[in-house]
Amino acid sequence: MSVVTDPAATPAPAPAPASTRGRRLRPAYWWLLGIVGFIALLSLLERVTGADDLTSAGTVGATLIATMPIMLAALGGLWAERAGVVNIGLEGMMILGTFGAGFFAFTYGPWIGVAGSVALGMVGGLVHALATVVFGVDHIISGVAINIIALGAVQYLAALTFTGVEGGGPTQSPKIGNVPTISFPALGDRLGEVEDNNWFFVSEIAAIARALVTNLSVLVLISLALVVLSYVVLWRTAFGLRLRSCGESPAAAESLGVAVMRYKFTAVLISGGLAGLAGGFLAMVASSNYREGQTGGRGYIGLAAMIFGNWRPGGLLAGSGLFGYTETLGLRQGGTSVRALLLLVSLLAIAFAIWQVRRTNFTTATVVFVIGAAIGAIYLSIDQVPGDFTRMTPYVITLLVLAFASQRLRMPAADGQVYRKGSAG
Amino acid sequence: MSRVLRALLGLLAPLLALVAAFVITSLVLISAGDPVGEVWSEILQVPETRNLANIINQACVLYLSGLAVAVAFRMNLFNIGVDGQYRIAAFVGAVVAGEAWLPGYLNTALAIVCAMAVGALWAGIAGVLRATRGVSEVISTIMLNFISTSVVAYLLREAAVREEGSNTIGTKEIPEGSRIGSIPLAGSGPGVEIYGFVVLAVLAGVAYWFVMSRTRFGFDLRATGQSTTAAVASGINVRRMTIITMMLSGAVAGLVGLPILFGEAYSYGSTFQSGLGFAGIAIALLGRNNPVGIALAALLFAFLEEQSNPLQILVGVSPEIVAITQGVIVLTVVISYEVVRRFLTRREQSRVARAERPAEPAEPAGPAETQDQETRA
Amino acid sequence: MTETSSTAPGDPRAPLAVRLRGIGKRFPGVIANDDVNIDVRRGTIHAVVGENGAGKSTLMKILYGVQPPDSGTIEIDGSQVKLSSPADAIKAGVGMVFQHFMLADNLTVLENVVLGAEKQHGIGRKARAEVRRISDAYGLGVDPDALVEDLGVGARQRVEILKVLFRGARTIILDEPTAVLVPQEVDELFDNLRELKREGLAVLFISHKLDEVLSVADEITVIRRGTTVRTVLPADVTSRQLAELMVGSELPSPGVSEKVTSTRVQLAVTGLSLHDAAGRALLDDITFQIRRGEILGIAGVEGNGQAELVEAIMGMRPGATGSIELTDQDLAPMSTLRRREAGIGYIPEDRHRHGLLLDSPLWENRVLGHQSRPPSASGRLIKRGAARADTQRIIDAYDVRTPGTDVPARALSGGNQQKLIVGREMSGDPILLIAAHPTRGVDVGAQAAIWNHIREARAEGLSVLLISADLDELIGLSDRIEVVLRGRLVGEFDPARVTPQQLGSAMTGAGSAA
Amino acid sequence: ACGGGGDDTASDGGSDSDGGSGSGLKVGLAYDVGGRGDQSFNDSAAAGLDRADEEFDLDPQESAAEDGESESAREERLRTFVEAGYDPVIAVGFAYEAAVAKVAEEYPDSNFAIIDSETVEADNVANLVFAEEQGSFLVGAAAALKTETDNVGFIGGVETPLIQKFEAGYVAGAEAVNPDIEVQTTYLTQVPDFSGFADPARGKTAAEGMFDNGADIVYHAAGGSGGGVFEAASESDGLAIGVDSDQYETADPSVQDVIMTSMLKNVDVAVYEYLAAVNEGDFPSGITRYDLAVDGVGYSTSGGQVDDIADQLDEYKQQIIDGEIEVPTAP
Ligand SMILES: Nc1ncnc2c1ncn2[C@@H]1O[C@H](COP(=O)(O)OP(=O)(O)OP(=O)(O)O)[C@@H](O)[C@H]1O
Ligand SMILES: Nc1ncnc2c1ncn2[C@@H]1O[C@H](COP(=O)(O)OP(=O)(O)OP(=O)(O)O)[C@@H](O)[C@H]1O
Ligand SMILES: [Mg+2]
Ligand SMILES: [Mg+2]
Repeated sequence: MSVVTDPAATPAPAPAPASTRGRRLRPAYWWLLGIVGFIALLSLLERVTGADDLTSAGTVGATLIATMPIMLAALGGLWAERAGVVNIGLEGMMILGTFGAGFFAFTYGPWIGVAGSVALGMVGGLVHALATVVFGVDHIISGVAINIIALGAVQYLAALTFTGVEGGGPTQSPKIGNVPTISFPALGDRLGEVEDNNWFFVSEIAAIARALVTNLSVLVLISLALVVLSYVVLWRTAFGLRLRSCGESPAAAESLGVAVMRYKFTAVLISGGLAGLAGGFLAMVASSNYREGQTGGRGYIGLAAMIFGNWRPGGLLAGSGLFGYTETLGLRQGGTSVRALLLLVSLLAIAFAIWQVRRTNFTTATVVFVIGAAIGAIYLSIDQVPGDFTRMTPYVITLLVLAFASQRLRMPAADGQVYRKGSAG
Repeated sequence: MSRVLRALLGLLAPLLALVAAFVITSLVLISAGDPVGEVWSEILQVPETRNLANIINQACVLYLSGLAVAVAFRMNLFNIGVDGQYRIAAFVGAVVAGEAWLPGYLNTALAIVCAMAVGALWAGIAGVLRATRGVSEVISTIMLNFISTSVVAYLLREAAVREEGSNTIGTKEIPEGSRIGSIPLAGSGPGVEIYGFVVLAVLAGVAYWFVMSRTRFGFDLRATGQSTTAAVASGINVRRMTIITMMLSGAVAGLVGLPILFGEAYSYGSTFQSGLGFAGIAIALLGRNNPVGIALAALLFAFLEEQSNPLQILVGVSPEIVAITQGVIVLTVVISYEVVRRFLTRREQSRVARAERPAEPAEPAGPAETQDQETRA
Repeated sequence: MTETSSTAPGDPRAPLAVRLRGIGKRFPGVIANDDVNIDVRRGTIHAVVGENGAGKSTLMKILYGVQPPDSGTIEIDGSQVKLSSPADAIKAGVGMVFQHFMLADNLTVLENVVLGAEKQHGIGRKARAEVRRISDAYGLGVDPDALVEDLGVGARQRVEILKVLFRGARTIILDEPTAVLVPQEVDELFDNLRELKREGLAVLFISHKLDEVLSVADEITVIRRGTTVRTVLPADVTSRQLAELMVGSELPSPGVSEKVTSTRVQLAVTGLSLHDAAGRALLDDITFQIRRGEILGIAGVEGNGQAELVEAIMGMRPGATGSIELTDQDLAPMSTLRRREAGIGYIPEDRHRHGLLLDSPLWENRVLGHQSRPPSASGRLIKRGAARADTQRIIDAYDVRTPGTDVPARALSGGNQQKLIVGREMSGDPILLIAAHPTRGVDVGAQAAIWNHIREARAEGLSVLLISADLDELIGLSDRIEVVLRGRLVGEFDPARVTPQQLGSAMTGAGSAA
Repeated sequence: ACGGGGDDTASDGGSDSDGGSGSGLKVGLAYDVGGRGDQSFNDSAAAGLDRADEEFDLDPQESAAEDGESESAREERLRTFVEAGYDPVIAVGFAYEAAVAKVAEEYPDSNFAIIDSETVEADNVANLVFAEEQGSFLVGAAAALKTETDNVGFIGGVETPLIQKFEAGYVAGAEAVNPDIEVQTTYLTQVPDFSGFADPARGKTAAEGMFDNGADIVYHAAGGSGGGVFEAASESDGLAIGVDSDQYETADPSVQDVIMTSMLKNVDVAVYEYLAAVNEGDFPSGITRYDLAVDGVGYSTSGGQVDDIADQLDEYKQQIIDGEIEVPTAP
């Protein structure tokens, strides 16, 4: 099952030398530049449109909370797919994680709750690993089955454990404690003042900083650390090299004495644990109990964010961040904020069209220009985006970004392929 | 000889899976302290005619959903978006049928065509993005599911008629003459009927079989699914096939909601059944993209759903337990098929080997089998 | 080439590096190896030859621990070992370069090399230095930070060897390393091997090209139907005798074919150019004609535009400029399918990727590429019965060894898969056959059969565009040879007079065209 | 989702007596999605049943709907009750509208009640409906009276006509006090995505957005997502208004102080009164409207935060009862 772009189906124009050149430049540098540029763009947009919730501390804080579950799920996807196992069961493992957090945190306290969510996610990962790695089942089938089983099992277990418990019921756990949060109220207030001054760019930075020093859950820090850790382990250690080689060419890896099955198995277990933690985050930090249906498809979104991020930790962080951000905007002051985004999209489209003209790509240029102009017209003709449309923002934006960028994506070469031991040679 | 054996083994695999699912579910029940015996005797009892009708009706809907997923699967495209496609299509179908621009069954036909067209267009977005921009259809269809929710919600509110005092909204009711009559189930009283649409679903299945296995289009589709590179070399326009296949899948998805629409609900509203697209994925996988297999899978799922519904009332066990059964079946069916397939492949290989070395009669594959890495894997 | 090895071939004083005794390996229904006995001495190159499916690769995989033997013993450097995984073999000092490259495209050379051997020098700076050192010491010219996907076949081959050397292997297995190399690269490889040999390494070497074997090996072991037939010294045999040992009977003498080239031009390519996205020329103003009954050979180092040329003619690559005419019809507006219908047959370079549906039965593979033409189709429907019958015809005519038309293509060995493809592409009376490496990896018997089929069809007026890395094949089969270098045609040769060495230097741009 | 009653042997919910030993009145309760324990709408119905059970010693049985289930599944749930001898059968939620209509016709000798729908007309069906807009009007007025920023918020769980009734009443109430007041409104999801009733994370984000945008009181009609609204209020030093039951009593103690009041929709009363009548041998049918006049809806006072404006609210209440104020049912 090819989950991802088949290069043959779409002869990618991406030239090898260009990408090599890109690879040579320091990624950290690009990242910094990108982030700074993005913030500057938003603060400019804010000035132009008056949508001042775009970069408020509240938006940043809520974005962090909305981003983390998606990012952790995406990270789970990354571990599995880097080892060559497609994990569409992230959603199910996340569901298991929400229940794990609900049950263990309620019974033993928040930190055991965190551990419980990871453990239950790993149970899902274990099933997936057994099915795909040991029995060679198609990865998609196993993932879909896990989603069904996890949903049913959790509903069944919740009915069994939370029914009749004070504050709980068959569809929810009682309130559970949160892991500690970090706050520097004094610093936060100072930053708040800077934010209120409405200085171009500076206020935006202050808002971000303020969100980071106000009520920051330790679990957010842990999650962000996990992204860095994943990068280091996967790209800077021998273990990571072996694991990735299983996703690129398991036959080559095995021919060099790598225990392919063991690495794949481990990777899928870790994947399940991360997805479980994503569920745990949802139950403990984003809200404060387990609720049936709480994941709301975030596992799938995580998968999308991972693909969006080109199977790289930094990329998936950006993907889930974009998602969390646009979702937050829509939920908070969607009417005005999303309208401001319309302006941004419109201008970007027109810029893209002009660039296409210079590359003598006239059809694309025309189409994109017309779309951009139309969006611009919508921007001018309304002053509030209706609720139905603010809610679809994250999905539309994701589609748009992918439509423009996805030809550069490249998945692990052996991703999704069932590998049998002894296939080397 | 091989055909008979193959058929027998083909039956053996699902049987194995059912047994495994039975055992695992029972273990869960036992460890939770629930009454295993009562649960199974409730689920496994022969359904009453009324329930039988429900099972068939529900299976009809699930079948169409599975078929829609399978069309794309055959080309290695993963259409997670059937859910969004059928909802937006059912909505449009309901609006068209409710407006009744044409009389009687012409109206029905028009609505069906419109629903299929909308499903096709909606899925076509993912197809075009995949073919021209290389966007993975997995992501785009997930996104389109969410988007269709908002779009339908918005349009429904625009188009809705609301009965005084009701807390539901829905599209205009389809006039009597455009509804699809039900077929009374043989030997039962009034009210026990199955959707007339079942006939159309069966026809859709036959059409699926015919197109896939007998036509050039089906051949091209399957060939592309197996190997894009070989397809290109053989002269298949893969981009076009991608778009057409997604649209075809979407068109079938457009049918999913219609049995309910024309046979029972007569309008699209806030209580219209949801989530059918996701069930379709499991059913297509369980049915191995085979039209008869999908039908059996749909019947099995519908049977489990229907029979588990009263568990809460009669036995006091959460009916969610059957979701575990269903998931385990999906998983174990593949595992047992895999086991059986490996067995058959080994046989096949020994036959080939014998043909390749006519001078040297091959030894029976006795002890060597244990050395095969496949058995160890 | 005369033997100039420093170690006397089969020098009984040299210690044994590898001693295989009574190796047996059975797959379900197949005896891949049966009582195989081989001795390889230190400081020698030991060649293993045999037909397709004779069991050479299986034997090597056993020696490398990929597959466990059913019976027999393995001794390495005098001590008996049990190899249950490649890791064991690597520990015992064995390294292997597989028949199909074992490289991860998306990783760098360095990553590919250190994978699995990270303990030695880590994965960072030290490892990079070590890779450089080995590369320089053996003149491999490998850049540790290059992405493998950017490398050509020759460079990949050297990376594979580097992998083995990095692990400090003392015994090296090379399974058909020359199949994809041009003569110059082969010579370079052989120089490398001789260097290794001088350092006291033992090399096991598999090839279907018997001349090469005779030129480089110190000893040759022939395997037939899974069992060792005989070990000979290269000085004692001719390649014809070697072939007969492999096959176990006398080889049929190749039939003399008559040339019937007419003056009618069937394919005319004029000014064909193609650029990649970055604007580099992949094909640069290519002009040539093929007449009725003519075979035009294209010689060139892989990656110099052959694949693009084929794809442009087949219509699989958009963006090509210039004109392509087939019997005076302009092909430009035609899709690949229409071009096939117009009478082009196509034997692709990579049969697994472009030629077959591996999991589909043979008869469906017969339909592939012919889905719009009789006998496999009528109108929009596929005629299964007729397709099966015609598949059977191909199986009979081309001696495809298979139990029937319903087995999946995957179950056939490479040679038989190739014969099926040739049979398919020859059916429907094509006007033009584009044959890319039609006999790659195919044993001598099947090779001769495929050549014969091509010659017969030519006699009836078929034009052939032949692309091959096997210069003997090119010279033996073509009426004319064009050399392609960096997307341009740089010289035409008469096969009757040219030698492989001349061709080789034209291909690398070393000697200017004759 | 499974109703708690099913596990009566295992649970200590104290909802029902052991099967068969009661007064014999077999009552079936078919919940909407979420079932008993949802801390919201269904729980309210369950409370009514529990109270009736305590007083009349019934033999109740419960079952809950599943997300996105088919029409026939709902019908079958009702039929199963009837066939197993349960009479009456109470359907909780408008989703059962069509199912009750159909099954009631099939079993004319059994009795049914449906909550939140008045479209089913039959001799054996009682329609228990509420004037949510009236209750919402009062809490809207309360919010407008209490706000210091002239800016309040409303968060709906899922955008359905029923929840829009809450919105309409709330906005009308707020504007009755202060025509210039700003009312921010948001819905979390749309049908058929009912996760808006179960997603506290989204509820919290939406509420934070409103508080950041100047609101100081937010009313939620979002079921389980309301927990997030309370948390947001607590963190933003704002206030929140609960819904359906007195959430001051049921919510977590840590957020109790931010719950200014709750809009009461006394489903428990409706269920109880219906069962009481049945216990008397009387099977009511037709529409019973629970509005302000009969205290079927209202607002809660626990916590005492609205004591100071009680007079004004009671005045509005009287005007509504007298028909002087007509509260809109749609925004
Ligand atoms: N994994 C396997 N499973 C079953 N049979 C196998 C397997 N590998 C090889 N064989 C059988 O063993 C025989 C020997 O195969 P092997 O690959 O060793 O041949 P070879 O001599 O390397 O051929 P070639 O020259 O084409 O590379 C084949 O005919 C094949 O039928
Ligand atoms: N991993 C495997 N599993 C099952 N069968 C295998 C496997 N590997 C090889 N075979 C069988 O071994 C036979 C030969 O395979 P192989 O690819 O080695 O052929 P070949 O003649 O060497 O072809 P080529 O020259 O293209 O390498 C085939 O019949 C194939 O079915
Ligand atoms: Mg071989
Ligand atoms: Mg081989």
